[in-house]
Amino acid sequence: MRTEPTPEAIEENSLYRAMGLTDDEYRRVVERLGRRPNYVETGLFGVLWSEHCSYKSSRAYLKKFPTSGPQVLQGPGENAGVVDIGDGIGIAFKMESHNHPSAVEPYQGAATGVGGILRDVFTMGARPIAFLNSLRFGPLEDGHTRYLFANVVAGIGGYGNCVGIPTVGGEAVFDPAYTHNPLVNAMCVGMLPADAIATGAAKGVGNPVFVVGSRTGRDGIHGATFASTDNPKEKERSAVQVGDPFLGKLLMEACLELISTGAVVGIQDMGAAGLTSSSAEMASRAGGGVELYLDLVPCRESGMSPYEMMLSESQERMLVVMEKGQESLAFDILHKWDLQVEEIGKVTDDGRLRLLFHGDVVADVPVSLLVDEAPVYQRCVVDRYHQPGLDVSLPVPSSNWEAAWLELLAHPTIADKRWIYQQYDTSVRASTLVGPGSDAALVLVPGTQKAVAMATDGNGRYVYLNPRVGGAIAVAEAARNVVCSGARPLALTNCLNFGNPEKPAIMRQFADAVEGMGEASRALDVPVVSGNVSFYNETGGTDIFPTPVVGVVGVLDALNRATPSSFQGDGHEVVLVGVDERGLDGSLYWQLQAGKPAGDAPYFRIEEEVRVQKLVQAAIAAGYVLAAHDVSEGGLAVALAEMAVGRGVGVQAQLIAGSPAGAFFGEAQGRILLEVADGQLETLQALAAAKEVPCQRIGRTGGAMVSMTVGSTDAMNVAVARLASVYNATLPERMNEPIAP
Amino acid sequence: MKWAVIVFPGSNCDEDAANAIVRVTGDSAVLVWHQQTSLEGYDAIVLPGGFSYGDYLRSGAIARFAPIMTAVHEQAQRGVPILGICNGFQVLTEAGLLPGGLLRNADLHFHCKMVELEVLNNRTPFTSAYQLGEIIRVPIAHGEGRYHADEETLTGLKEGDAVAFQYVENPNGSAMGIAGIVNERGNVLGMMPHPERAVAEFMQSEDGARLFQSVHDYVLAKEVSHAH
Amino acid sequence: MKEYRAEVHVWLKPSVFDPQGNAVEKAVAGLGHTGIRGMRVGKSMEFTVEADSKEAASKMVETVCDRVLCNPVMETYRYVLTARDGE
Amino acid sequence: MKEYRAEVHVWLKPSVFDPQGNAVEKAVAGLGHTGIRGMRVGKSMEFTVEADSKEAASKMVETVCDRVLCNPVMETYRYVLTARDGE
Ligand SMILES: Nc1ncnc2c1ncn2[C@@H]1O[C@H](COP(=O)(O)OP(=O)(O)O)[C@@H](O)[C@H]1O
Ligand SMILES: [Mg+2]
Repeated sequence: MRTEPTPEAIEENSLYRAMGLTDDEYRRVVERLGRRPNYVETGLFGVLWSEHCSYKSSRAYLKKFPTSGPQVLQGPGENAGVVDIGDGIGIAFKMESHNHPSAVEPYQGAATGVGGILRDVFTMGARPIAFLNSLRFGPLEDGHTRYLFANVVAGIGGYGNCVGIPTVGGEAVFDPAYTHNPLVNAMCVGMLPADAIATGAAKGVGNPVFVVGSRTGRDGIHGATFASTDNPKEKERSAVQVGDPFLGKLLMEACLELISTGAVVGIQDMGAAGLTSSSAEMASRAGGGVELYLDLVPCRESGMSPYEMMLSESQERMLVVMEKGQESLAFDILHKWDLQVEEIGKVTDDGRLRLLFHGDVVADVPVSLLVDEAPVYQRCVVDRYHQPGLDVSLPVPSSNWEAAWLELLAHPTIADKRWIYQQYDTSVRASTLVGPGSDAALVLVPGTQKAVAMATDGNGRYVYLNPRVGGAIAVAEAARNVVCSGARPLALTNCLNFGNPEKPAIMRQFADAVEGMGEASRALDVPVVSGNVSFYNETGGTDIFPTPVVGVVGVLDALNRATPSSFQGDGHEVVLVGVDERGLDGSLYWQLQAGKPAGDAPYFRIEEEVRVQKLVQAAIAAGYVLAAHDVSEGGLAVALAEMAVGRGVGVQAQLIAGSPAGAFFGEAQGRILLEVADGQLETLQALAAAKEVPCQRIGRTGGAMVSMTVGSTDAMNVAVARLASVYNATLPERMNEPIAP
Repeated sequence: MKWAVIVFPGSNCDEDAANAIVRVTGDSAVLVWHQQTSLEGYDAIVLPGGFSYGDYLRSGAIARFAPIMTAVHEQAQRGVPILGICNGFQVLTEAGLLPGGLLRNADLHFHCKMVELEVLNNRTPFTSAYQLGEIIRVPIAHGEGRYHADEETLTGLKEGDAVAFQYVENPNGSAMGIAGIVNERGNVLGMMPHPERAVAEFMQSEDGARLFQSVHDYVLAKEVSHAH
Repeated sequence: MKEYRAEVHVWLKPSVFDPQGNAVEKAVAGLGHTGIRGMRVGKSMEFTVEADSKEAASKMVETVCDRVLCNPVMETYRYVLTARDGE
Repeated sequence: MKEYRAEVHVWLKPSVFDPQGNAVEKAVAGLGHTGIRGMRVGKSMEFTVEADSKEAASKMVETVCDRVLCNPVMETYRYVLTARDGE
């Protein structure tokens, strides 16, 4: 075995730097430890104090999120959050990013991202019931972007389809801001008995600690540290792994079976920083310690050093603490599933992470120093965010409205997403009530009359233009989509994808976006129960749009209130709920006109948003809403077209005079289109008046055309079939062109 | 009657199949672990969809060696109805219980969507509740469903009336648009589409229900005729 | 016992359409590499065989290929066997 | 212009876990074929190259491998090039 540098050499030659520690951080370790850390110990601090594991730049801000409420069974801090949907059922869910690995190996990067989030959810003792994914890429004209996109989608499907969990929703946005830094965020939702949440605490002195699943190899050593750098060469070194969905599926079944025995004290998946983070975090949650005998770790390669074992990021492994005396359960169940299981240590009460190898103590450090005392940075923040869109001058808009309409419908961000989701198994488990293609997905809860609703949203352009408002919109829009499906939003998870936190302007984006998200989640009563931060999404000094992605989970209490997002038939009233605001700030229309995002974030008032969502919930509960769809990217014209193409039902809409462009394509928030049966208009209007929500009848469904008229002069009138063909053609056509790896 | 649904490591439509059977026929459906060696006492056997052994190497290639497969062969010999769905179909071809094989879809993409099938043979234990030539709607969800066989085999299938279901619009490049075939004796059916995902209104189609009903009726009729 | 290294290559039979080969050929052409044609994509397996002799090792490889690694309905294979420490 | 036949083999780097190889090795062992170890599953590509010389052909193959056939983040390759009509 290669000899490792001595503690003295580590200090003298600043070797800790390559292991992820700054000079200050190293000094702090030495001071708190009262001695120089050895090589293994330095490695432990390097990964646990990395941005990825310690949230050192973001922790101070994340505290501002509301995280509690009567519906919350488990807030942030565990592997996933859990909400109560009644009937004794809890829903566990979390979202996670896999941006950097996906940029260098899109198929495996995306696949292992799905595998990781899956483990986070079943670790809670929850049976996974659905996946969602939120994707950002550059424009599809670029062959390399097509390669990334095609392989990310294939990788998500490759893992999710194999483990037999339906992928029921998500989003995909294409903008030059993401050309060099695609975003791949995966969300998993699971179901469990509300009183049987498994947690990741290593409790009970003397209890045995097991490593189960795959053997440990030399994969991805330093993945967590390298994820937190902007150097693409270094990102590459975060050695990509090959996902093993087959093993992932067996591990899921085995762990759920094991947890159901009641003999599991604590369980945690080994994600970033593998054995190091799982053992230290489990000990920290219990306020105790853990002792590991590394000779016992099943290794795939011979001659692995303690350092390598502790930092390996080999996939599909879990750390499990069992009740003493129940060891045989672990062996029986894991062997039945043909999986590796080994007892490698025990729980202690001395608050230390102690590692032994060949009888020697190779590391012995306080858990609290590793986990709880990780540095927290008040990174430098600019005082005020300079809103870049306010400087953009706009070309004179053309009044060829129909051309602009079709251009928006053909934009990959708006266009039909079947090319993506037909590659996902959306109906396995035979519980998908509403899969992709609607505002939110609905998954049945067996044995009840309920369904779980879920949607992801997050418009980076809005956040870039105005981080605070944009952050709030991300939350509002995801909740609004859940409301449109007929459900009641309960709580959210998120992935905060940002640029380099060492830049004061980026930290301002972050601070403001988090502030706005917190405000909206408080006002809408959707607390934050889990989440993830991904910084350093920059290449060559250019950062992505700040992109918080929000995943909202809700409950549909009565199945007959499931509400589609497309028009159901002819001769129905079409109503616009919410203010008739016509500003074009932040719209995709303006971006296409100006070549870059323009103006402020769209119009958004949180009080109005809350009232609109409450009204639509009440109207759906009353039973006279036939379809509901929110107005989002592309504005009212795109929303009407989307409602029309679903089942090929036309619509004639008439709006009062005033800014036709804004009426057609403005993206003011807090607006929902409803289709109501003939004769129900007055009832809805009365309800809206009582709840102080503007509500105007704008037209009727029927015919083969979608027409929109503003005042008496400006009009668009296009056949539903034409709109559909434009809307449906984009992704298949673009993706038919050759890819460039 | 009693159905067996085989569970291989990596099967993931086993419970869906069992639930569909119970829902449609009211029969009992037992999940049978791949390590078992006997299928005595079961009136019908289902090899469900999923990714047995990860579908590594070739889909179904490793599952065919599972201990339970010896029993599946025995029951096939005895004329027990055996239904392979998706991965189950792949296992049956790899095991030699059905001719041909299934390759990666011609466009290399996994496809999950509702498709239309034409019933080309309604004189099997699996299809008697359908009309000949009827168009039914059943979802597919597979990446390797392109049916392949040599010319001679294909001619044999055609002449032997062994093609039970044909895609109305071929989604994967299958030879002769084959979606499902039966063996010569008619008691082994393999199909790529998922009838267990088309047995309730919310699933957008209930056309799959009659497949399970057909098997149920067939087994009961046989029991009656034996009793006489 | 001696050690051999086996390298097995499994290809779709020439009569079987190989969409992967097609896709890769398209991607290669798309990048401007003309002059590359007839792309076929197959699988390779590399493993160590322990056997008394090269003949015994060959036999093992063939058995494993025929039983597991290759499906003769649509595939063919060939293999190379080399002694680990020179025979 | 001459014609060459290229055979490229792409493998996961030794440090990268190969789930396929692992599963296949287990299956093979389960069938009673002891003595087969270290199974790795990779990809093979076979194609025709048109070039002026063997050197030029080699260069083309390498470029295509680096750019398309192999992702150096986790894979390595090797290839064999043979002249079609004897050089
Ligand atoms: N990456 C994806 N994976 C799965 N489903 C997707 C994906 N992208 C979009 N979809 C689905 O396509 C539909 C349209 O998406 P989107 O335009 O983002 O909806 P909305 O504007 O209501 O948020 C939704 O049902 C969504 O779930
Ligand atoms: Mg929507």
